[in-house]
This record gives sequence, structure tokens and C-alpha cells, in this order.
Amino acid sequence: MAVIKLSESKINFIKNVCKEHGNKAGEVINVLHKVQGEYGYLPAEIQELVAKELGIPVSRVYGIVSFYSFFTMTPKGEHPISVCLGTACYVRGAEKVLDELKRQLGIGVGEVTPDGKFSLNCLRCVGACGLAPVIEVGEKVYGRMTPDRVKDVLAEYK
Amino acid sequence: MAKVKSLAELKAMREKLSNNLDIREKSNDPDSLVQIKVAMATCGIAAGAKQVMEHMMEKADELKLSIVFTQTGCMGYCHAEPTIEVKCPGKDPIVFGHVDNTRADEILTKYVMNNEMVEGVIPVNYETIG
Amino acid sequence: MINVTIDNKQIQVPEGTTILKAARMAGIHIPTLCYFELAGMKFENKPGGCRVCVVEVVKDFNGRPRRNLAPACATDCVEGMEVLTHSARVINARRTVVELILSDHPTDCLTCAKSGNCELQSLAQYLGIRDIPFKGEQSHYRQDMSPSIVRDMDKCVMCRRCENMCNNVQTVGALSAINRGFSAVVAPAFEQDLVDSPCVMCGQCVQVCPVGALTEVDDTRNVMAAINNPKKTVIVNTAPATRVALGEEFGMPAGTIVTGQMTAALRRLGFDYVFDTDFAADLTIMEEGTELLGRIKRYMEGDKSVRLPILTSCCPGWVNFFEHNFPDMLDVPSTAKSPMQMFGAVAKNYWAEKMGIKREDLVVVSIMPCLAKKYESKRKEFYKDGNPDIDYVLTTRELARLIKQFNLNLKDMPSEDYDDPLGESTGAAVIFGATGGVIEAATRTAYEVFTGKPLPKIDFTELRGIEGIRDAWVDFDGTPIHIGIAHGLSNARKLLERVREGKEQFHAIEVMACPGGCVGGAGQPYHHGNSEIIKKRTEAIYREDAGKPIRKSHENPSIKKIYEEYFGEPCGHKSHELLHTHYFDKSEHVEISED
Amino acid sequence: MHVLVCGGTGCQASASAQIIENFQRILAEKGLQDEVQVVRTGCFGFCEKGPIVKIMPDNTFYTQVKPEDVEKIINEHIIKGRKVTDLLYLDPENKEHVSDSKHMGFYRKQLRIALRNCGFINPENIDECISRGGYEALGKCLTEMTPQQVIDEVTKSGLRGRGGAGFPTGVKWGLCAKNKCDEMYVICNADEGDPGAFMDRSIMEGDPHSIVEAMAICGYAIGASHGLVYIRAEYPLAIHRLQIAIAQAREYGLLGDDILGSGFNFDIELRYGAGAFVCGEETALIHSMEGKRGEPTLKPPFPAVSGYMAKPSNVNNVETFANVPIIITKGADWFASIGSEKSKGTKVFALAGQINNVGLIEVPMGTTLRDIIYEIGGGIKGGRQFKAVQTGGPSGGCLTEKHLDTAIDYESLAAAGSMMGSGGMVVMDETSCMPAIAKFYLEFTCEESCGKCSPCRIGNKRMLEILTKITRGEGTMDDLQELRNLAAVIKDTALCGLGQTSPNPVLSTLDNFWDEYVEHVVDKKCRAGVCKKLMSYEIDKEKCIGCGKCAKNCPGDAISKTDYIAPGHKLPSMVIDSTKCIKCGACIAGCKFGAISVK
Repeated sequence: MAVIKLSESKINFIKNVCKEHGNKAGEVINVLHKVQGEYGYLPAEIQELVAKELGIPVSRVYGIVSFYSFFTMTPKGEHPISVCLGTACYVRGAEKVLDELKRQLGIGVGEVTPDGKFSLNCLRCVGACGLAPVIEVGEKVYGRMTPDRVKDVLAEYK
Repeated sequence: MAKVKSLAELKAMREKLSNNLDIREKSNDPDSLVQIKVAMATCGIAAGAKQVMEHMMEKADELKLSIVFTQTGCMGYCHAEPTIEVKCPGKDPIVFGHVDNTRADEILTKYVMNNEMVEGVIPVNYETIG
Repeated sequence: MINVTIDNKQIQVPEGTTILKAARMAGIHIPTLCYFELAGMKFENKPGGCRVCVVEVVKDFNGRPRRNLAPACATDCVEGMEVLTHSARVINARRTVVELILSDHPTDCLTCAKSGNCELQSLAQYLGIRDIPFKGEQSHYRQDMSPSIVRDMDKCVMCRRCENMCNNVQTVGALSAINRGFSAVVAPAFEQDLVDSPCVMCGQCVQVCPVGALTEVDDTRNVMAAINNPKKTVIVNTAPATRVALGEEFGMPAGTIVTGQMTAALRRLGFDYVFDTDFAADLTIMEEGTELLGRIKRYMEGDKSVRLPILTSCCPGWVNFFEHNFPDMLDVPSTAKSPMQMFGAVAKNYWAEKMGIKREDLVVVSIMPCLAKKYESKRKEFYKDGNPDIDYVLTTRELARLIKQFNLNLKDMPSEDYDDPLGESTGAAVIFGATGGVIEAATRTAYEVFTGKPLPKIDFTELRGIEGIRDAWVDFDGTPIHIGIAHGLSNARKLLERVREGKEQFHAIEVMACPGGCVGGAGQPYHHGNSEIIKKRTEAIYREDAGKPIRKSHENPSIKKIYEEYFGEPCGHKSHELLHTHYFDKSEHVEISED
Repeated sequence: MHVLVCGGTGCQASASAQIIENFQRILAEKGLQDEVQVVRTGCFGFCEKGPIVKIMPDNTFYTQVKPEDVEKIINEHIIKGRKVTDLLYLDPENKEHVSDSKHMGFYRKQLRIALRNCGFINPENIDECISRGGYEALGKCLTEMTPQQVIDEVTKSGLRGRGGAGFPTGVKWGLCAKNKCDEMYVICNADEGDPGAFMDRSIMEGDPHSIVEAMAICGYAIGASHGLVYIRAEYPLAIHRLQIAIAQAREYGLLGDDILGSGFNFDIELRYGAGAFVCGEETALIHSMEGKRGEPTLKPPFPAVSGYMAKPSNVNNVETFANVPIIITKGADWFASIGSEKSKGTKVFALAGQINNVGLIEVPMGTTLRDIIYEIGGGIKGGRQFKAVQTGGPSGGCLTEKHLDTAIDYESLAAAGSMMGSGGMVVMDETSCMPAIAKFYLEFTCEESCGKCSPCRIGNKRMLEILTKITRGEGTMDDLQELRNLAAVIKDTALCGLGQTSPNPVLSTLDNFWDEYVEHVVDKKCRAGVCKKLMSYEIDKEKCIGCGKCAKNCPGDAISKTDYIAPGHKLPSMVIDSTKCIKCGACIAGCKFGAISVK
């Protein structure tokens, strides 16, 4: 007997989300959006419960989670940092900003700082090309970034 | 809101609505009603359009200016976000770019109140099919 | 009918025919890799992913050439279409595509289990590839070894046959494509091991894998080591379906019956006794048939607590499947062990005692058409004091390899008989190897026991066939008995769900995990999608049955004897101890944790 | 009176500050400082002719003003009221001086059709939309036109898919309408995945009702009553506004049952993308909406036959839909009168990169790249040299100087080795290295490849590896040949549009910037100074004064003193040990004497 261990609140939340979507297999992506929206990431147990509730194999859920870059199985930092690597940002030096962030945080892309404060990710185009290069810290967008500004931006969250 | 039941009704509604908007603009106090549109698309908001709009609303209250603020979509001047369009009665609308709180204050105190030009005017560079 | 021209040959094909099929009709070979069809078994894999079968459409529906090359497997012919399957452009593209696939594939053909049977290897030969011009990163994954299946995804070519098989034909859902781009591969959720996934070890993924990414666990070394150990008595039992397939490995046509030659070869390999799993199959009928009749009688007497239908339990893939997917119905299947496990129990208890061999000195080897049997033999409930009832399971393919290693050719073998007493069997036991066979064998016995009359006709042809789900009413002298049959686990699921929802009532249902039953088992010689082979094996099974002097399990003299000497009666105390088992809930359960 | 002086980057670079100063000084000298106000404005978007001075209220527009012209403008125009003719804009067509900015060609270059309501109405208020004629096209279709007439009208307009491939929209609708079925779908592709494109986002944020209206029109035309918008989850604002628009339309009865008393039912649901570029491909998009991995499948069957839930479905892009209502109200002929011969109407571009006026622009088909870049875009940032313009994102190509006068439409861009794509337009200057740009796009494609077909899964990876070699200076001429071969086979064999077009950035840069590739391979040089492995930092020992700041800044201890003291200097000059240098550029940033350069 395989066991999915989750807290009561999570179980109830996930079951409710699935129910709202009619426990339909075709709704799996919408369900995952909502669940990740709540918990920030999709650990294995959560995927197993979603699969169970929607009546689909967990391999299919994982196949989806690992396909779409929006879904993640690693928890994000308290302040998730996303560096836009869209073309406009790239030609205006986004890579240098990313390198500087990696250097100052001491982590790679997709990782979380040991204190759990920051996580670093890349995304493709937030649609603020006018402000390129752009990074996001949580919901806040920082435009016209330069490697020099990295220190100041990080300082806001320390 | 009752549902619109026919094309004729929709057309009548359009008449009424555009008149209403006109009246709102021109009637009772034609000299003091100013319209400000703030471009609130993702890049405008990212550049601080929300804060600027909030700030302007407060400032307008403070200055006892009666201004209608509306949000709108992207005006296309992403290089100059945040952008706002100010329409003073009887005049052509003017678009200002790179509007921060300081410039917002300036726009209100100088342009709106005293019709003085301020920096950051962006010429409208397109024609729109209406 | 529509007219198409392929390589300047004009042919007429029915609408909806793909270019690949049209070319085959015209006798034109187009190489394929991901494409796979098991005709008549409702399995067609054509993701259009490998791009090996690309062809040039020089005239499309609009009279103009198509801009890009088209995959022949997934492109339908249209009226007036003109196709070149081997133009310079096509050959260059095809070759480059295969070179690309090879550039992300280990070239360890020397030691690869699939060497000689590998479709990629054949392609590389066909295209005359002597060098791989693209050097670059290769995919690396952790090897996963379950008791039945070895997964070496470094070799995966993303044909998706296994995924399709696992999800659509078997509805097991253990495998899915994961990740994307260069990292895309087929794997269980979270890349966990198969044993931790809902995999039922049916091994159909292995049967369809074109390369060495999915293969069986090889136990031949262990078996040879046991034979080489003078302290051990090594005995072997052979499953029904192996005798109609082994010959294929030696160039004999599909459906050749090689029972006697196989027995002879096994003796030459050094097995001390060569027995037949069929003996245990007869035993299974005695136990399962008695259990069925018991349930029916109780039911007819008004006992509403009795669970009907009875479900057969000979197929270990199926047992795993219901343990994972129908945990609410664990008391429905027959508790009778599979023939192989019955054989092990009888050999290591009754026979060993009789022969005076200590349990630990007796090694029992099974020759099976199946990969799940390897797993089944490792189930804890089939161990006694750390010693399993069945020590090793070899597939038909592994046996063929051993025979070849011994420089034996099956064709030249004399026909020999099985040893007594665990070698005597009936026609009822042989048909266990084909879908519908177990239930037909059970019916033959149950009818006579239930009615006390001899069978009017022994062949229940209404229970035979290749349809995925079948059912038939059998008249037990005035009592109509409703029998269901399913092969392929998606069919089993459908049938079981109908039963669970109360939409249909049966007295007994036979389920086999593999398409066609054990003849189509994952341990059989690779059929490469040729379902004719499975049909031929099935026909051979029924021929073998028809040729047997005794065709009802309860008439097997050795069976009668073992009940007299040892078990007393079917479903009695002793048989419950040795011949019956129980099932486990393997489904997922949600538990509340702190936090 | 106001004097507006352009303070945009381009004009600043050409002395606009000096001009402002001169105006202020001379006006003060003449005592006019209270009457005439000098204002520094944002960019006029006309940097090619900068610096620009505009005199209000008479709207006179002086171009290429030099600081010494200021006195003349004040004396002649401000004091005497006479325009300074030789500084007026010279119309390139009729060689006449134009003084009024409203009559200048530049301002007529843009035409907003798809963006007609963006920046004009409050997108969260349906009344404003209706007051601009919103939903009247739907009303017209439902009450005055048959579904076939709607399809015919759209076909006649010449509208083609704005997602990139340019398939005629009306024809697509017609194909779907043929497969009448009780359950059909109208799908809006709002999964704008091209990095560097944000047209669709802006339309949904600025004018969501036009999408709602157009989808309903399409539903009526093809006989569908379900609408689905597949939208990127990364676009929260667009989602929010669409949700509001849909709710408002329902409230007004413009969605739902029996719309405008016509008996036509239509409603719209949102589905969220989850970050997969390949889902812009319509079959992949459909699979994603069905809750599967977004892997494309072979066409046929086309979605028009078997789409969402295996039902006939019509998929159009946001911008395509945004054009529909106005085609209905203004008529196909009007729409077809705009644009080029084969490409009608306008195209929205997200203009980005090394250009002054980054922004969202909409131009009639047939506008030249030069007009877009120099006139609308205001030229290259910092006055640097134009090098290339990339259109079509990862599926497109890089065009050069020689393509600047190409009138852009679907065919001409394809002929030039690029494609229209969804409308990303990224301008690059000499600081962009073309092999590195090709590598950038290929990295993107590799990351976004679904992995289903071998040419895209493995082929693109191999191309990327070769490009990586080249940018590291390890490439050979054979590699360049291999790149071409591989690119051709991938184009020919990949399963979907993503794979088939993925070699375009490589092929177009190979075609247009062959010399730069050869430089990387043979001379081991990167002229743009982007490829780190090919750079070396050197100190000019004659210029170096030996202050040692560079050595302090160097994180790698790569800089040390030499024995050489340059004439006129007191301290020995510094030298960089190239084996230790990590090419971070910290030394250059710190050197005040311009002694360090990248070779």
C-alpha cells in the first residue's frame, strides 16, 4: 500500500480544487495552476494526490509538470527572482545581470539560497521590453537593470 | 444591468454612452474638468504607473482639482513608461512620458492649473481608426 | 478507392490509407522506427516522431510539391498524390536523422541485450552508416532494475511505443514521457524505480521496445551457476505457451510445436528433471474450479455474501493490476496460486519430501513466456524460510539463448517426454497459454463436477477468439453460466468496471494481461508487431490440446494421485496451505501528516 | 509661446543640451524669458533628423538644429514670426519644406487598427468600449449577415493569420464551417511565446472586448458556441482584464444565450498556458488545453476537422481577432485598401532592442524596415551603427542593411530568409555578435523543443553544440558546412512549425554574416566583443600611467607591474596576464586613461 502523506489543510485544499474542476482529467493543468498558486511548488505528494483525485496516473501528472516550465517541484525562496532572458533583454545585457545575480547570491538558476531567502530563475519575456533588461523580485519588476544595480536591489530584501 | 436585446438597442446605447461621456466632460463645469488617462499595461505598471496614478489622485484632491482619472491600455510608448494622457477642456490631448511623482506634480500644478508646458511631451505618432 | 503513384508505381488504395501502408501494398519498403502496429489488437503507434520514414511528396492534393518531407506512417494518401520514397533528398534526410539518433545513443551493441533484434541497429546497417558525424552530449539516466525489467534509458529513442502500450493498451499508467527537448524521455513519475510505480511488470513495453532501452532481467547466469553446482538438484518446468514459440528463435515458422525438442534440449543443458508447468495447470483447475463451483453453489443456495464472479488469478501481471487498481475487490479473484507457484509449492514440498531432497538443495527453474513471472517468483508470500518456491524464471528468449550457447539446434533435437510425476498433463492445461484457455479448461472440469455428466462436446469454441472482451453463456445442464474473458489490461479494466458498477453479471471471468494471452507474453520471441505470429501460436496451442489423449484436468492420473497421496481434496486444508494465496492493496492511500 | 527641444537620447547625443542652453541664454539676453518657455521633451521619435526643435503653438518643426542656429530661430521665428525655411523638414518625396508636424510623412507611417482602442479606452469598462462602437460588428453579423456572408467578408478583406504563418483567416473559417457538428470550438491563441514580443498581451490588456467580440463573430460564422482563450499564465493582467471583459459581456447579454435576440449562443472560457513556446503551434495548444503535454501532432487532421476534444475547432491569434470587428463594420474593401498586394491591413510589432523608441507600433503592411527603425523607432540607441534586425523571433531570421528598404509583408520577409512571425522586431547594433545571436535563439529552441521528433530534439542540440564551439573559437570550416547541412535537414524533416523554422536564425546569419562566422572560426575573433573566449584585454603601455587601479579591481590577480615607464609618466605601466584574465571587464571600467582595450 502506497501512502501519500500530506497535512489536512493541504489535502482539503487540493481535493476542493479538483472538485471545483469537476474531477476531470482534462482539467489537470488548471488544477496544477491553482495548487502551485497556493503552495508555490508541486512536490511529489501533491502531484500524487492530484492524480488520485482526477483519476489519472501520477506519471501523466509528472509528465505535465516536467514539461511546462511554469511548474516547479522545488520550493521557491522567500523572494523569488526571475531574470527575463527575452531577446530584447538579452541584447541589452540581461546575461551580465544574471551572472552578477548568480555571483552575489552564490546559487545557480533553479536554486534557492541556503537561508531560503532568494531563489533564482529565468523566464522568457515578461512583456516589459521597453524597460529591458528586466528582473522580477516577487511581484515587483525592476527595469533597466545593470550588474551594478544588483547589489542595491538585493539590499532591499535583506 | 438589463441585457442588450438587439442591434438597435446597442446602437442607441452607444449614442447615449458617448453623449454621457461628452456631457460628463463638457457640461456643468467645463472649465475645471480634466481627464487623465494612465497607460496601465504590464510595462506601464512595471514602470510604476499604478503608484503614479495613486499619487496623482491624492495630489489632485489636495489641490482640489476635479479630474477624471481612467486607466487604459498600452499607448505604445514603452520606451517612455509610465505614460499618461492629459486632456484639458478645449484642448488637444497631450501625452507625457517618464512620469514619476515629481513630474506628475509638475503636470498638475503647471500644465493643468496654469497651462504651462512641462517636460516630457511625447508627440502622438500614429493615426487611429475609430 | 484513390489513385496514388509511389516511386512511379501506380496503385489504388482505399481512402484513409497511409503512404506507408500504400507503399507496403505496392511492395515498396520504407524503413520505420517509431511506427508500430499490432494489427487486430487495436494497437497502432504512430507519433510521427522519429522521422525515419519521411518521403518526398512531389505532387500533393493541390497539384504542387509539398514543402517539407512527410512521414509516410502518418500521412494519408490523397487522390493523384505522387510520392518518392527513396529520392536523394529523402535518403540524405533519413540518413542524417538516423545519424542524429545514433549520436544520442550508446554504441555498446557488443553487450546489448537487444543486439540482433534491435531495429535501430538494422536501420544503421540498412543505411550503411559507418560513422557518426555528430559528436555531442549524450543522455544519461540512472539504470533501473526491477525484478522483471531493466530500464536503460540512455538507449531510449523516444518512439513512445512503451508509453502508448503502458497507457492505452494496458492502462497501467506507469510510464509517461517526461521533461522536454533533449531531456525528454519516457519514465515513471519522478523518475522513480518501476517497483515503486504502478507498473504491473507485464513487460509489454519490453516486447515493443525497438532498442535495448527496455529489456528483461537476465537470469541465465544464475541458472547455469546452479546447474554447475554439484550440491544442487536443479529441476525445470515449462509453461504452455513456450512450446509453441521457442521454435521461432531457431528459424522455425511461427506456430511450430517443439514440446519434445525443448524437453530434450533442457536435459542437454543439465537440468536434473524436466517437468511441465501444465501439470500444475491441471492442479490449478482442480482448485480454482472447485472454488468457482463452491461459490456458485453457495450463491444459488441464497448466500448473498458470496463474491461473484470469480476472477482467474494465474496471470501475475493481472494480479498486480487488480492489487493496484481494484483494491476494493481483493476478495473477488480466486485465491488459487498461479500454475507456476503451485508447481513450486508442490516441488519444494511434496516432491522434495518424496525424493528426500532438502529444500535448500533443490533449485526450481521456470521457463515462462512472461516477465511478470520473474516478479511473481520474488513475492515474499512465496518464500519459506528465506527460500523461494521458484528460484529462477527464464523467459522463452533466455532459454533460446542458453540452448544456442550450448551449440544445440532445436531443429536437430529428438523429441523427448517430460519426467514423471510432475510432467504429466492434459489438453486443458495446454490451452492456459491462449486467451480464453484457462476458463475453457475450468469449464470442462466444472461442468462434469457440477452436472455429474460427461461433456457433450469438449471444445468450447465460443470461449475462443481474439476479441479483447468476449463473453458467453454456457449451459451447465439447465443452469446457464455467464463467462467473461478479457485480454490486454485495458479490456480487463473495462470489464471489471462494468462488473463493479453492476452493469453486467458474470459467474467467472478470465483475465490475461498480455494481448492474446501468454502466447503474446513479454518473454516470448519478439514479434516486431506481426500479430500473425500470435495467431499462429494460438492455433498451435489448440492443436496441441486436440492431440492430447486426456483433455480434462480432473482426468489427469498424476493429479488424481497427488490428491490421494497428499492433498486429500481440492480446496482442502493442505491445498489451502500450499496452493492458495492472498492479495495486497497496492493502491495509493492518503494519510494526514503533521505540518 | 513654447519652445520644445527634444531631450531624447539620440538628440541629446547631438547637442540638444547645448541648444536648450543657447535658447535660455539668448532669450534671457533679449528679455523674453517670461514670454517664451523652453521645454525639454521626451523623444519625438524622429531621431534620424535630430536634434528637433518644435515651436508651439504654431507647431513648427525644425530638424537637425545646430546650437548656432538658435539665435536665428529666435530672431526670425520668435521675434519676427518668420519661419526659418532651411531648418524645416524636407519632405523626401516632393522635396518641399514641411513646417507642420501633422503633415510630415513620419506621422503618417503608423496606423492603428488592431490597437485602435489600446490607450484610448478604459479596458475594464464595457461602456467605453460600446461608446467606441464595440460589439456593433457582432450585432451587424447577427442581424444583417448570414454566417457565410461573414466568412466571405473576412475572406475578401484579405486578412491573414497574425500568429506568423499568414494563412488567410476567412479561408480557415470556411474550412472549419464545412465540418458542421453539434460541438465546435473557437480558440484564441494568446500564448504569446516569442521572447521579445508583447503585441498580444498589449491588445488583451488594452482592448479585451475586441477579442471577445471577434471570437463571438467567428463562432457565429463557423457555427460554434464555445470559445476558449489559451492564455499565458505569465500574463496576469491580461487574464484579469479578459475575465472582466467576459463577465461584463455576459452581463450585457453580449455573451451567453440568445445574443441580441438572434438566437445565437456563445460563451468564452479561459485556459492557462504554463510556459511552453511550442504551445503556440495549434495542435500542441489544443493538447495543452486538453490537459496533456503540449506536443504537436501531425496535420492533417487539421483542427478544423479534429481539434479540441476531437471536435472541429478554429484557432486564431489575438491580433488576428482584433482586426475582425473593424473589418465587419468598415467593410472588407476598406481593409483590403490598406497594405501591400498580398498582405492586407496592418501589422503590430513589438519594437525592441538597441533602438531609441522601444515600443508597440502598428504599421500598414508594406512599410519598409527603414521607416520602422529610423522614423518610428527613432534610430539606433546611442547613435551606434545599425547591424541587423531580427523578425519572427526564434522562427525568424536576421536581416541586414541591404534589406532595410524591403517593404515588409509575409512574402518579402520569407524571401529575405526571415518571417513575419508574431511580430517581435529586435534591432541590433554593432555590439551584437551574430553567431552569438544565432546561439541565443537556438538555446531558446532547444529549451522549448517538446522533444517529440528526433530532428528537433537531437538536431537542434547538435547545432547548438557546434555554435557553442564556434563562439568559443574552437570551430572549424567543416563545422560551418555541417551547420548548413543539419539546418537543411531539420527544416525538411521536423514535425511541427517550431522545429521546421528553428534553423532560420542560424541560416539567415550564415547567409548575411558569413564573414563574421569565418572570423570566429579562422581568425578566432569576435568583432562585437561578445564572445569572451575570443577576447583579450590589453594595456597600452604608452597610455598607462601605472596608477594600479586596474590591478586593484581585478578579481583574478591577472594584472601586475612591468619594468617599463612610458615617456612622461612616473610609474611603470601595468600588464595583463591573459592566462589569468577572466575577461570580466572590471579593469576597463576602472581605467580613467583609456589605456585598456579589448582585442
